[in-house]
Amino acid sequence: MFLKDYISDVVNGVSSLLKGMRKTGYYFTHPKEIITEQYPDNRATLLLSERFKGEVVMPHDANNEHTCTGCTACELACPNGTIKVVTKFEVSPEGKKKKAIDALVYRLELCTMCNLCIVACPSDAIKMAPNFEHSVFDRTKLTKVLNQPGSKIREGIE
Amino acid sequence: MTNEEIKEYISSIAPAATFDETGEWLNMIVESAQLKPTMAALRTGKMQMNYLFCLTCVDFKTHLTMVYHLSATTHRQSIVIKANLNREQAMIETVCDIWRTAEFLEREVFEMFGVDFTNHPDLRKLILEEENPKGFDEKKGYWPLRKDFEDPINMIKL
Amino acid sequence: MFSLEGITTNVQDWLFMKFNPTLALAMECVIVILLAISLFAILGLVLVLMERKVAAHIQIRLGPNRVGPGGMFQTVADTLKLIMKEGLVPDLADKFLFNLAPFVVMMVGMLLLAPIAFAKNFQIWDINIGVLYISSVSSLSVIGILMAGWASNNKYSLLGAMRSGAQIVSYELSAGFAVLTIVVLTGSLQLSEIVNAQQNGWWIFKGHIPAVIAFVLYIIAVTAETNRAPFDLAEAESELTAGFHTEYSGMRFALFFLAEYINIFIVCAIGATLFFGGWMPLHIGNWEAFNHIMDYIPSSVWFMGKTFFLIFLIMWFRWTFPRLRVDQLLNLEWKYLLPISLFNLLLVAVIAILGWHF
Amino acid sequence: MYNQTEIIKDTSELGAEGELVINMGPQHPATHGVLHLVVTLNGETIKKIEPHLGYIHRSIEKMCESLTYRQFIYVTSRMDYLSSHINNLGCALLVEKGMAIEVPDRAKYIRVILSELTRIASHELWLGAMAMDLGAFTPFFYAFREREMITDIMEDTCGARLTMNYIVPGGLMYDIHPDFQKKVKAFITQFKSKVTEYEDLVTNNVIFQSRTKGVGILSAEDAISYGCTGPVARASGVSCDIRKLYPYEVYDKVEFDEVLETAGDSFARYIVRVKEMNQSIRIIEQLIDNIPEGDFVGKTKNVLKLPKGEFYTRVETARGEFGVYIVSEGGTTPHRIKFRSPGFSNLSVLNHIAAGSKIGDLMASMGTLDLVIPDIDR
Repeated sequence: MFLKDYISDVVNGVSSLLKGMRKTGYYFTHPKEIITEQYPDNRATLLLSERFKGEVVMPHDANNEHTCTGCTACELACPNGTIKVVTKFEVSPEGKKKKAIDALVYRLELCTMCNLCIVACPSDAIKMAPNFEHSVFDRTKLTKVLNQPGSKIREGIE
Repeated sequence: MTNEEIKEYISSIAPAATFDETGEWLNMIVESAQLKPTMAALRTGKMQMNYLFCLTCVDFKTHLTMVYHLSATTHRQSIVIKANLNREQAMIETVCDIWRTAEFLEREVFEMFGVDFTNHPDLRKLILEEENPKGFDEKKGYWPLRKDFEDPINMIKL
Repeated sequence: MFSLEGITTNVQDWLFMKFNPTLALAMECVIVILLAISLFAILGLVLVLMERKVAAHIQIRLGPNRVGPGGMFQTVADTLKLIMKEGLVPDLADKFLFNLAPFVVMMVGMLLLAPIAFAKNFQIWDINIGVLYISSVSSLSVIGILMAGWASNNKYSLLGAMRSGAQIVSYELSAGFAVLTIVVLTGSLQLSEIVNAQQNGWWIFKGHIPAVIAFVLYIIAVTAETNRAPFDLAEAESELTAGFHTEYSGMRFALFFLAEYINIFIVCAIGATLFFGGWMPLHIGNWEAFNHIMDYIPSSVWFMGKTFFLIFLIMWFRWTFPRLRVDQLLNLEWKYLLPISLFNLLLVAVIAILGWHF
Repeated sequence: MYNQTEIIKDTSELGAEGELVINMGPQHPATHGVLHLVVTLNGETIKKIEPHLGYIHRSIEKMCESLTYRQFIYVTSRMDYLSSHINNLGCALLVEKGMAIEVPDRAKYIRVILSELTRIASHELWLGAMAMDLGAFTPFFYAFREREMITDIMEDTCGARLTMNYIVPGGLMYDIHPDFQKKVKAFITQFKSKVTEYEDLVTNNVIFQSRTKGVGILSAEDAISYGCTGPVARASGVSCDIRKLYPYEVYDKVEFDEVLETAGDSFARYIVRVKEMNQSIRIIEQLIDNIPEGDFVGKTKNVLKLPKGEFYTRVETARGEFGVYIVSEGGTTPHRIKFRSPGFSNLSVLNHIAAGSKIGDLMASMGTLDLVIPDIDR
């Protein structure tokens, strides 16, 4: 009886090991199963989801106009103080004073990509862009001004 | 078991206990000196509260409150036990001989709130460093989760 | 036909013709040492790359493919990096033993090369107790590992070394018994005779089931002896970080690393010699044409092919199985492998006496 | 050359009974993350394990006291990063309960599907890492292949692969990706065809079984007393699945089994998690075709203020019962917030189950507790 158990132990053990080896052997002989992405080489074909939260950007149209009114909703919504809105008063040709942004300072090194600023924005002035290659050698480069120089607010946006 | 029965039962153990039924579960406030016998009775008596699922402390600026969330795996009734503590000399008896999980939870409360658990087998800091940071006022105590805790280096106010 | 045998004879003849016998012998020694060292270097490079490629393909990865075509020069780059790295010695380490240990381990590998027949009549030293020599020298490697573990003055290293000591000493037994089965079948301890005895068929085919069992036992035991997964308890990455070579860095680490692969090569070479006929080509019964074609493949290719097949097998084990626990490891040896190998030896003795083998 | 005195001086520090104290971590291959265990050994046998925590302590509870009820949800992704979606869900549920916010059915369904996908992803990662702890490197890559499909689904819909922050009080941040259902179904097919691989490679492997069976045994009483939850407690036969006991969202509408084992050893904990993945697939299959049309977010006020009082919610994360306890003074920020993290209680049991076993067993015990260090340190 003891001998029978002993032999069945050995046989079962060895067969379970062979099953595992069959599985790894299968993958060894089937190079088609390889899932490696050759990252820096496949930049051209690398597809990120359009929703991927990489960094906050401010879209500008062809006339270098954006839709940010400088309402600071994003600044208030941000949990880490990533966004700082610097406003100025523009004088329109009619002589009316109007609030506008001077600079929308965005500090990428503090950002946690939580998307709360984008949800808070009433005029869809900022959005998340699917970029992920953010590494720089100088930390100050991570502090960005989102509105392009010379840009102004699009007509009709309040 | 209805709330009334529980109240009746608890009143028989701790006559000084007061009840509060506004929340989701039955809340009960006991004297800090009465806590240990009450807890022991809840664990062993007809309640059989064998599962301590949350143990924490709340700083109400005037006093500290120990909060114990108890439940039972048999009848699944949850109750909340509270005990008010003096801020200057926060002391309460340990419950870690009743529920083993309290050992770590009490160590956490000890370092975060400065509550001294008497008869605790191994009351040391668990998460923070053994020694308080340099230049810190030793008399005030280094208890980060208290409301008057100030740390000009690591805490940034937005 | 290209033959290593011809080259060695020519070189020897030329040396003895030009110089007096003593000088010629000394020069032969130098040549052999240089060849052995260069073999070590090449084997290290090839085997490390092979391991990484095998692992990668089993793990549905590509493996190194950036340095050189298909990553061929990856290990060269790694070696350069290791040479340039600072070799740290811990403050409280036993400096002498710490520096000595990697060399002891390497030395064992070098000594073991001596009796291996790489091709027909291409052997450094055809000693008449070859098998005995191999099993006695190979057990020396445990000294180097113990030395490293003790001298590092690191608790992980010490634990790893102690594990390794227990492991190698016990697995020596079943490796020895597995080798003995072939010795019983052949009736000689000399490796060249063992190879010659397999002219009309390899022992794994000729020796019936006992030879197959002996082969399986041998592979398991040598996997343990070379500290390879699933028996890599001496290193046990997830338990002891790196076991006995935790404190080693730079070139000293590289020597340990190299020694591991050299040891694999040697045990597989011996395995191929004993069970698969060494450099003997595959001959099947009376198929004259087939046998003739097989003879055309150089004997060194046969030897290397068999050895690398066994090396692949050991690598396959490593990337499939979990690691054993230290007491289970000893259980496996003393409760399973040793009784089976003893029984197997008995069986082989009966077969050999009755002449049942082919 | 041979400096004898130095070495003897060192061994004399080990203690009279030949005890050996080794520091496992904070950088150690088996303590995934920065867990620091001070292990007292006697030879290969473990005498005592003492965890030293705090290497990744960020005082999230203190941070949350200065964040509003919309903002504090994202921080909880950084606690148990492997089930970040479920953590977010727990916090959102508390705010919704406290303020009586109606959540549309569509949001509920999607939340549950994503929760279960998160659970599978977490268990897949655990399976690979656990096999790696025991010395088998290859299952790690096979498990990650399937997990990668889930993270791709998450990336499409939530915009992030790990720290999703897809939930807002009242529903979801935005609607699911149009391809969501198709991709989830593709994942289910792939998962079902590949799950046998784990059986061949890990579950039925004789070495794996001998490494885990009878190792790190935790009795049901001890599991309750130590506050263990999740697969750890369920492997000891303690019924503690919050999804069954206190159903939230649409868990009362779907059929699934609470996986219970009785052995309480490492192998039982392994089996519970593997079976749980199948149950999660079952839940997703029931919901994926029935996501109702409608809004994905309910109507909420602009500024959220929790009424004065105390609130507690619990959800079942991949590691066990995650509780959120908030004391509110009626303002826009919580007065005190406490996260009852499952990993903290599960860690406290480590000394109990691993003392007396071998070093190799510690890896099996610790691996099957499935510790996530940021969840423990908070």
